[in-house]
Amino acid sequence: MSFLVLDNLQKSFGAVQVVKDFNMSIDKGEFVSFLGPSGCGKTTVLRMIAGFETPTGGTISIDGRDQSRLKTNQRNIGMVFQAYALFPNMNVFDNVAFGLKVAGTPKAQIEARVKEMLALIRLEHLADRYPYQMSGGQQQRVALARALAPKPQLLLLDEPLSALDAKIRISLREEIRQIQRQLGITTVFVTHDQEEALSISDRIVVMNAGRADQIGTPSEIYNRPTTRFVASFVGTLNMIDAKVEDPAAQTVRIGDQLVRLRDLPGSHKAGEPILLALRPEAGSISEGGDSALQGTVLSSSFLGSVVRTKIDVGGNAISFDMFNAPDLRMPAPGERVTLNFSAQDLLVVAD
Amino acid sequence: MSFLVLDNLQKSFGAVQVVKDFNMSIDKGEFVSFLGPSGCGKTTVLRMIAGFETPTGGTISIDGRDQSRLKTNQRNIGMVFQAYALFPNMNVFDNVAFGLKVAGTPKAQIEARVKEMLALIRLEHLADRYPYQMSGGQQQRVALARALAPKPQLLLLDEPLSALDAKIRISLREEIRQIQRQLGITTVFVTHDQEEALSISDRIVVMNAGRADQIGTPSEIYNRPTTRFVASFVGTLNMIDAKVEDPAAQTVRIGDQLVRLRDLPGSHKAGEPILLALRPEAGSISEGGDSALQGTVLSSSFLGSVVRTKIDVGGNAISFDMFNAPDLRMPAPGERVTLNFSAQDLLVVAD
Amino acid sequence: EPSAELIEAAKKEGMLTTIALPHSWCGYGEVIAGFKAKYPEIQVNELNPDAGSADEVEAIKANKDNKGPQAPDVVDVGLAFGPQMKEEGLLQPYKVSTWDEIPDDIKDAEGYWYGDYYGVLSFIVNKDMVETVPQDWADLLKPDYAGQVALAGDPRASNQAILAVLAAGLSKGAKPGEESGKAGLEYFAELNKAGNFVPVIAKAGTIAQGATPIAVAWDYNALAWRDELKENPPVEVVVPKTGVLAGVYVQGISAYAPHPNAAKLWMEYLYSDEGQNLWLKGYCHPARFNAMAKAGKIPQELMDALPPAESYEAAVFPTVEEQNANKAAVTGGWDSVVGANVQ
Amino acid sequence: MSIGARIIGWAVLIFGLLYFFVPLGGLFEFSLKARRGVYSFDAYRQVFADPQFQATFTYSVVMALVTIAIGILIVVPTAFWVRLKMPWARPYVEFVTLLPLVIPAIVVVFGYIRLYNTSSWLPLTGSVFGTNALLAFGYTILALPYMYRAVDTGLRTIDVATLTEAAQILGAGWFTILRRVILPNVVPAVLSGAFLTFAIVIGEFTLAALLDRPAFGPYLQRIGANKAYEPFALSVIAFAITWGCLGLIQLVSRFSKAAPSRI
Amino acid sequence: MTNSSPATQLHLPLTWLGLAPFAIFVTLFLLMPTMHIVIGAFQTRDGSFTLQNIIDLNSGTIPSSYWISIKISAASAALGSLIGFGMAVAVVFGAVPRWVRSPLMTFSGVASNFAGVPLAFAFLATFGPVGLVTVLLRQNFGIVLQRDLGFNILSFWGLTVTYLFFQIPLMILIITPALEGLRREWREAAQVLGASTLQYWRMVALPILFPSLLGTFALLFANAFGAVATAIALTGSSLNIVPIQLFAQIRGDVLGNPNLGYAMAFGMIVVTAVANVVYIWLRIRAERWLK
Ligand SMILES: Nc1ncnc2c1ncn2[C@@H]1O[C@H](COP(=O)(O)OP(=O)(O)OP(=O)(O)O)[C@@H](O)[C@H]1O
Ligand SMILES: Nc1ncnc2c1ncn2[C@@H]1O[C@H](COP(=O)(O)OP(=O)(O)OP(=O)(O)O)[C@@H](O)[C@H]1O
Ligand SMILES: NCCCCNCCCN
Ligand SMILES: [Mg+2]
Ligand SMILES: [Mg+2]
Repeated sequence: MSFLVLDNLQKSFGAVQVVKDFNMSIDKGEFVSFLGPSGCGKTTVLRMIAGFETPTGGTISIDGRDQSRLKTNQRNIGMVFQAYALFPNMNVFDNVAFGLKVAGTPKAQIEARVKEMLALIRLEHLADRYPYQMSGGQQQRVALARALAPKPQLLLLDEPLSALDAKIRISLREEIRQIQRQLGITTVFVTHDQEEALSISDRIVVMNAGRADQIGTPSEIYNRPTTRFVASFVGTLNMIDAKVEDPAAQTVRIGDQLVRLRDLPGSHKAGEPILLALRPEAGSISEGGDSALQGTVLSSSFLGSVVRTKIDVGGNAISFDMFNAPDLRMPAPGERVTLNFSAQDLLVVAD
Repeated sequence: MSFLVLDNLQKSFGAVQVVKDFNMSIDKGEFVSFLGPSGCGKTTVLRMIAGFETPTGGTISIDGRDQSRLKTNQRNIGMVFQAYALFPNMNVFDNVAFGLKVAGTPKAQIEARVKEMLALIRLEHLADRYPYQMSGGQQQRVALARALAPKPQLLLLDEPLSALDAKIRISLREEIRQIQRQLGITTVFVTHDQEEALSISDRIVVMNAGRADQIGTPSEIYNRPTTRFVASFVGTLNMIDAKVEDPAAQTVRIGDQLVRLRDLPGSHKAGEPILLALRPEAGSISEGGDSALQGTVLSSSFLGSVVRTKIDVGGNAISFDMFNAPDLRMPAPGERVTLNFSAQDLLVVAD
Repeated sequence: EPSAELIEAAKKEGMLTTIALPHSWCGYGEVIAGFKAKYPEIQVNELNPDAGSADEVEAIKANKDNKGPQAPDVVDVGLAFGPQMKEEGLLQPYKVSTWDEIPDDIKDAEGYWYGDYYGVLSFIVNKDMVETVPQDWADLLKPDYAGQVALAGDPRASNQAILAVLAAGLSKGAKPGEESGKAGLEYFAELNKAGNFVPVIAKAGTIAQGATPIAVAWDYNALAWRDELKENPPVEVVVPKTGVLAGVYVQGISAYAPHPNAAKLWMEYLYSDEGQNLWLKGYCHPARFNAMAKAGKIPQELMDALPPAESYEAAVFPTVEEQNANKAAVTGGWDSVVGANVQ
Repeated sequence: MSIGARIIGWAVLIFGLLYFFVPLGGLFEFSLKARRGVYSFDAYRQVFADPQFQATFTYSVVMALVTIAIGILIVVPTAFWVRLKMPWARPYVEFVTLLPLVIPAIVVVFGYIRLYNTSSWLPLTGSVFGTNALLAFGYTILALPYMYRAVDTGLRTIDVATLTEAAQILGAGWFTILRRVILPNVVPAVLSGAFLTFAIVIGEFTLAALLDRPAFGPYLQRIGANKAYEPFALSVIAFAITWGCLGLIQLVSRFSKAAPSRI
Repeated sequence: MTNSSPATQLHLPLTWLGLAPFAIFVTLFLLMPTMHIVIGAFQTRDGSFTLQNIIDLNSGTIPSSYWISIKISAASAALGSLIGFGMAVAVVFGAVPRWVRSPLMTFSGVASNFAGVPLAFAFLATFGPVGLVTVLLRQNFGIVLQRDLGFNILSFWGLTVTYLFFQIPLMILIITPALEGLRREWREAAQVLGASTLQYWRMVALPILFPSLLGTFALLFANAFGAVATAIALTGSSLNIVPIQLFAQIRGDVLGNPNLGYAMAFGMIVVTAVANVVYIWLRIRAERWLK
C-alpha cells in the first residue's frame, strides 16, 4: 500500500508555476530520490511535504491521512538539510534531544534514545561537542540522528551531501542508505547528482521544470530513458542525427553509413530525419558488438579510469569511453577508427 | 631548453615550512599542472613565481634570467585567480586593456589588442559590461583575456575553474587548453581536481606537503604512481594486504589465494607482508586477464555508466568497475564471484 | 502660618513644580530644602534651573494644555516680566499672609505678582586670569580684557543680562528705559568689536575654568559663587562705580498651575520669616527686609554678611515701565546691534 | 611595505592618537585641580557625595536598563520575522531603523512634546510615569539603529530560515523557536546592542533636558556651568562608563567568535 | 501558524502581523512626531497652510546659523574623513604593526560615541583659556593660542576641532570594512599586469572606494549637524548654530513661535536627510562592488 501519496500537486510563486501536476506514490520503507537540475522544483516539493510551503493545488497524504490541515510541527516528519542546520548553541546531545524535549518526553527516555541514535551514527564519543567543533560530515550525521530521534514516519533529505567533499560524500551516502534499510524508514532524498541518485535509490523521480518526467528504478532511468530530457540529464549521452533509410529493414543512415536498429518504434517514412542516442560506454574500438561506424578522431582525453575519445561520424560528434589501461594507446586526432557497438544500445529518442 | 626553472625552492611562514626543496623545469610552450590536496603549497609556489612571496631559499629563473631581484610588476607574467579578481570599477574592455594602459601602449594599439583578446574568448559583444553583470564563467574568460593581453612570457592559473559549476568547468578547461595551444604560451595551472589535471596537462606535478612527489605525464602519474600518496590521491585505488609466498616465483598470498605478480621489485623474504594496488577498472568478472581471485560480493552500486562492485577477498575489500549495459546483471551481495585481471595491473606499492 | 486647609490641599496635590531656580541663586538651595523639610509630603519638581525669565514665560505658555511634570506652578521672574505675564493671562492672583509688609511699588495691587528680593549688578573677576581688576564699565573696554567679559545670561531671554545692558547704558549717562537700552547695546557692540565680549553664559564654573574670567552678575550670585569657589581660583566681586543698578525679581503663580495649592503654600513659605531669612542668607535683600529689620527679626550675622550698604546708596531702581522699555529695546536689538556669534 | 609608507603610516597614526589622548589627558588633569596648587581627587569626592549625582545617575541607569529591555522586545522578534518571512522588506525596515540617524533627536522630542501633552489622545507627558515611559521610548528610538543593526548582523551569522524550519519540523512552536533557538544564538549581538544603548542613554542630554527628566546628561551639563572642577571629574566618569561599555562589546564579540553562546 | 491553511489570502496579513509591534512603535514614537513637525512647518498657528514659516527661516539670525552649522559640519566631515582614512589605510594595509588594529578599532568605537557634554569639557580642559595645552604653550613657548594663533575654542575652528574628536573615529569605523573589501587579488592582479602601487591606487583602489568615501563624508556631515550637546556645553546656548537655536526655541525662548520652530526642525531634517540619502545611495553603489 502506498505510504506517501502526492496527488496532482501544484505550486505557484506569484505567476510562476514551479511545480506542475506532480503525481507519485511511495511505499512504506522505500527510498526514493528526486533527481533534477537546479531550479526544477525538487526542494519545493519536499518543502510542501514538510509543510513549509502550502500547495497551490493537489493533496499530500501520509499513511492515508491528508496533511493539508496539519502544521509542520504536527506532521511527525524528520528532515535533514543541506547546510546541516544544527542548532549552534547546543551540543550534539542537546541537538539530538531537541525534538524529544519539545515533545515533553521524560528525561530518562530522552537520554536512552539519544544514546541509541548516537550509537547509530557512531558518534557516541562526541556527545559534548558543539557543531562548530565538528567536521561537515560529522555534523551531517548528527543532523541525521536529530531527525531520526523522534521516530518520524517519514524522512526527508534535501541534498544532504552536497556541502561535503567527494570522499565523505560517498561514504556518508552509503551510511545513510544502510541506516535507512536498518530502520526501514520511508525516505525521500533530493539530489542533483545523478551518480548519487543512481547508487542509493530504490526508485528515482527525474524532475524537469516542475514535472516528474520519469519515475523508475535506477537501471530503468539510466538504460531506458523515456524523454530526451531524462536521456540527456542522466549520463552523458551522444545524440546522433540520422535519416530513416528503410523502415521495413529498420536501417538508418548516419552520414553516409548505414546502421540497422534493433527496434524502430512507430511508423517512419524513408528519408525522415530521426534522433538516435548512444551512451559513451556502449561504444568501443576494440572488437565486439554487432554494429560499427567509421569515424575520424577529433580528440582524446585522459580522465583517469576512463579515456574519452570524440570522433566525427558524418558531422555528428560521438564520444565513447574506454577503461584506462597502462598499455592503452589513446587514439590520436585525425586517425580513422571503427566504433563497434551493439545495435540494442542505439536508441531512438522520442523528441 | 627549459624555460621556467625552479631550483631547490623553499618557503617558510614563520616556523612552518610550507614548500620544501621544490625542483622542476618547464619547457617553453608546455602546460604543467600542480595537483595536490588543499594546503600542500601549490598556491605558495605559484605566488613565488609571480613575485608575491619571496622564497626562503632556492631560485626561480625564467628564460635563463634569475627573477629574485625583479618585482612582480617587472616580471611580465600573466595570472588568473580563482575568484576572477576583475577590477569591479572597470568594464570588460578596460579590464582587458589595463595591463597595456599601465605599460603606456598607444591607444589604437590597445584597442586592437583588446579586440583580438575578446575575440579569442568569444566575448566581443560584452565589451561594455561590468563584472557584476556577468556570470562566473564569463568573468573568468575575461580574466584570462586580461592576463594574456600584455603578451606575458608565462601564464599562471590558480584554480581558475573551482568557483564554477561542473558543466562550465569542463567546457572552460577545454577552451583554456585550446587557447594555450594556439598561443603556445608556457602555462602553470594549479588544481586539486585530478580529472582536471589529467585531462588538460602536458605534465603534472603531484604535490604533497610542500614537496613534488612525482612529475610526469598524466598517464605516467595515473598508471605508474611512484608513491603511495600519488597512488591514493590520483584515481580510486584498491589497496590489498598480501604476504610474499615465494620471492623467486614472484607469488604472493592474498587471504588463502595465490597470485603471481608480473614484477616483484626489491628483495623480499617469504612471509613478508606486502602492499599491492589494483585499479577498479583493471578488474572484471567477465573472462579475460591472466590472473584471478575468488571473492564474496559485499555490495554493488549503480553509478551510471559504471557499476561498482565491492567484493571481499580474504579480508580485503576490493572494488571493481564494469561498464553499465542494459542487460548487465549486477552481482548480488553474498554471491561468490571470480575477479579476473591482468597480472601487470597488480602493482607493488612502495610504502 | 498658612491655613490648615491650604496645607491639606497642597499635601493632596503632593507636588510643586518650580522652574529656573539655581541652588546658588539667592539661597534657593536652602529655601527648597527648608520647604521640603517642612512639608515632606510635597515633592519638589525642579525644572531647568538655567532658564531665564523669558524661558519661564514660555514654559507656562507651552504647557497651557499640559498638566504634567513639565508645567511650572510658580515662577520667579524679573520685574518687567510680571506685568507682561499678567496681561497675557499667564498668572493667577494670590496674596500671602504677609502681603502688607511687601512694599507697594514692587507688587501688583491685585496680587498677580509681587516683588521678592533684589541686589545690584556687579563684576565678578577671576584673579588668576585678570591682573588688574576692572572697577567700572568703561574699564571693560580696555584691550587687557580681550576675550574675557561675559554676561550671566542670554540678553534675549534673561532678565539678569537685559538689566546688565541697562546698567551699561546708565554708565554712559543714559536715562533708564529705551534710551538706556540703546546705549547699553551700543556699549556691548563696542565691547564685542573690541573682542572683549565672550558669548558664553557665565556661571561659577565658566569663571573658574577661564571661559569667562569677568562676568556681570547680581552681587548675590557673585558672592555665592565666590563662596563656592573657595579661593580656587580667587575671585573678586566689584560693584561698578557708575551705572549701579538694582534689580527686583517678582514671584507669581501660573494661571495653569497643575498644583495651585502647593504653589500658594510655597508662596507662604517664601514670604514667611524663615523664607525671607534664607534669601537673605543668599546675599540678597528680601522684600520684607525693611519691615523685618525694624521688627528685629533678622539675625545679626546675616546682616553682617551682606555687601556694604554704600553699594546700594547709589543704586538706581528703574520702574516697571522703564524696565519694559529697556527690555524691548534690548531683546529686539541684540542680534542686529551686537550680534555676538562664533567667528 | 616601503620605508616611506611606514613612516607616513606611523606619522598619521601618532597624530591621530595624540588627537585622541591629549584632550583626555587634559580632561583628567583638570579634574584633579580642585585643590589649589596640588592634584587631588577632591572633585571626585564631591561628585560622589552629591545626592543629585547619585539620583540622576541611578535614574539614567534604570532608564538604560528599561530601554534595553524595550529594545530587545521590539527588535529581536522583528529582525527575526523580517529575515524569516519578509526578506524583501528588510531594506525598508532597515531604512526605518536608520531614520533616527537622519532625524535629529531634538526634532523627535519636539514632536513628542507637541503630540503627547495632556490634551492629546495619548497624554504621556501628563504624569511622571508617562513622561518616563516617553523618555524610554525616545531612547529606544535613538538606540534603534544600533540595536537593529547589531541584532540583524547577529542573525546573519546563523541561517535563520533553516534553523527555524529544523526546529519546526522537530515539533517546536514559535515561542520555543525564539527562546531556545534564535535568542541564544544572537546573545552576543544583543549584548553589544545593549552596551551601546547603555552608553547612549547614560550620557544623553537632549531628550532628557527637553522632557525635564532628572537624568545624568542634563545634570552633567548643568553642573558643567555651575561648578568649576566637578564637571571634569564627571566627564572622566562618563568617559570611563562609555569606555567600559564599548570595551565589553569588544570582549563579548571576541568571546563569541571563540565559543557559542549558552544560556 | 501561517502555513496550515491552504487559503492564501490569509497568508499575507498574518505575515504582516509579525511586523505590527515594530510598526506601531516606530509610527508612534518616530514617524508621527516627525510628521507633526514637518506638517507644522507648513501651518500657521491656527492650522491653515502657509509657506510663511519656511520663508521666515530666511530672517534674523536663522540663515547665518544654518550657514555656520553647515560650515562646521562640512569642515569637520572633510577633515575627519581625510585623517580617518589615512589612519585606516595605515592600519589595514600594514604600514603599522597588526596588533595596533584591534585596540584602535575598540578605541574608535568608544571615541565615536564620545560626543556630548563630556567631550566639550575635554576640549575646554585642553584648549580652553586655562586648558592643559593652552597653559603649556603659554608657559613654555610664550605662545598665546588666541592672540598669536587666532585659535579660540568657541570659534568655527574650535568647534570643528572638537567635533573631529568623534568624526575621525567614526570615519575609521566605517571606512575600515570598505578598505578590507578591497580584495588582495585586485592589488595582485594590478601588480602582475605591471602596475605600480601608485597606478593601482589611482586606477583601481580609489575609484572603488570613491562611493564609500563620499558616502561616509555625508554621514559624518549629518552626524555633526545634529550634535547639540557638545555645543551647548561649550557655550551655554548662546551660540547661533541651528541645533542650539532650535533647542532654545523648544525650551521656550524669545522666538515664541512654535511653527517657526517646526520650520527650523524641518530644515534640519532636510539637511541631514539629504546627507543621508547621499550616503545610502552611495553605499548601495559601493556594495555592488564589494559583494
Ligand atoms: N519562495 C519562492 N518565491 C519565488 N520563487 C521561488 C521560491 N522558492 C523557489 N522558487 C523558485 O521555484 C523554482 C524551484 O525551486 P526549488 O528550490 O524547488 O528548486 P530545486 O530543484 O530544489 O533547485 P536546487 O537544485 O537549486 O536546490 C526555482 O525557479 C526558484 O527560483
Ligand atoms: N601568508 C601565510 N602565512 C602563514 N601560512 C601560510 C600563508 N600562506 C599560506 N600558508 C600556509 O601554507 C600552506 C600552503 O598553503 P597554499 O595556499 O600554498 O596551499 P594550496 O596548496 O594552494 O591549498 P588550496 O588547494 O587550499 O588552495 C598552508 O598550510 C597554509 O596555511
Ligand atoms: N529665578 C530667577 C530668574 C531666573 C534665573 N535663571 C538663572 C539663569 C541664568 N541666566
Ligand atoms: Mg533545492
Ligand atoms: Mg591554493
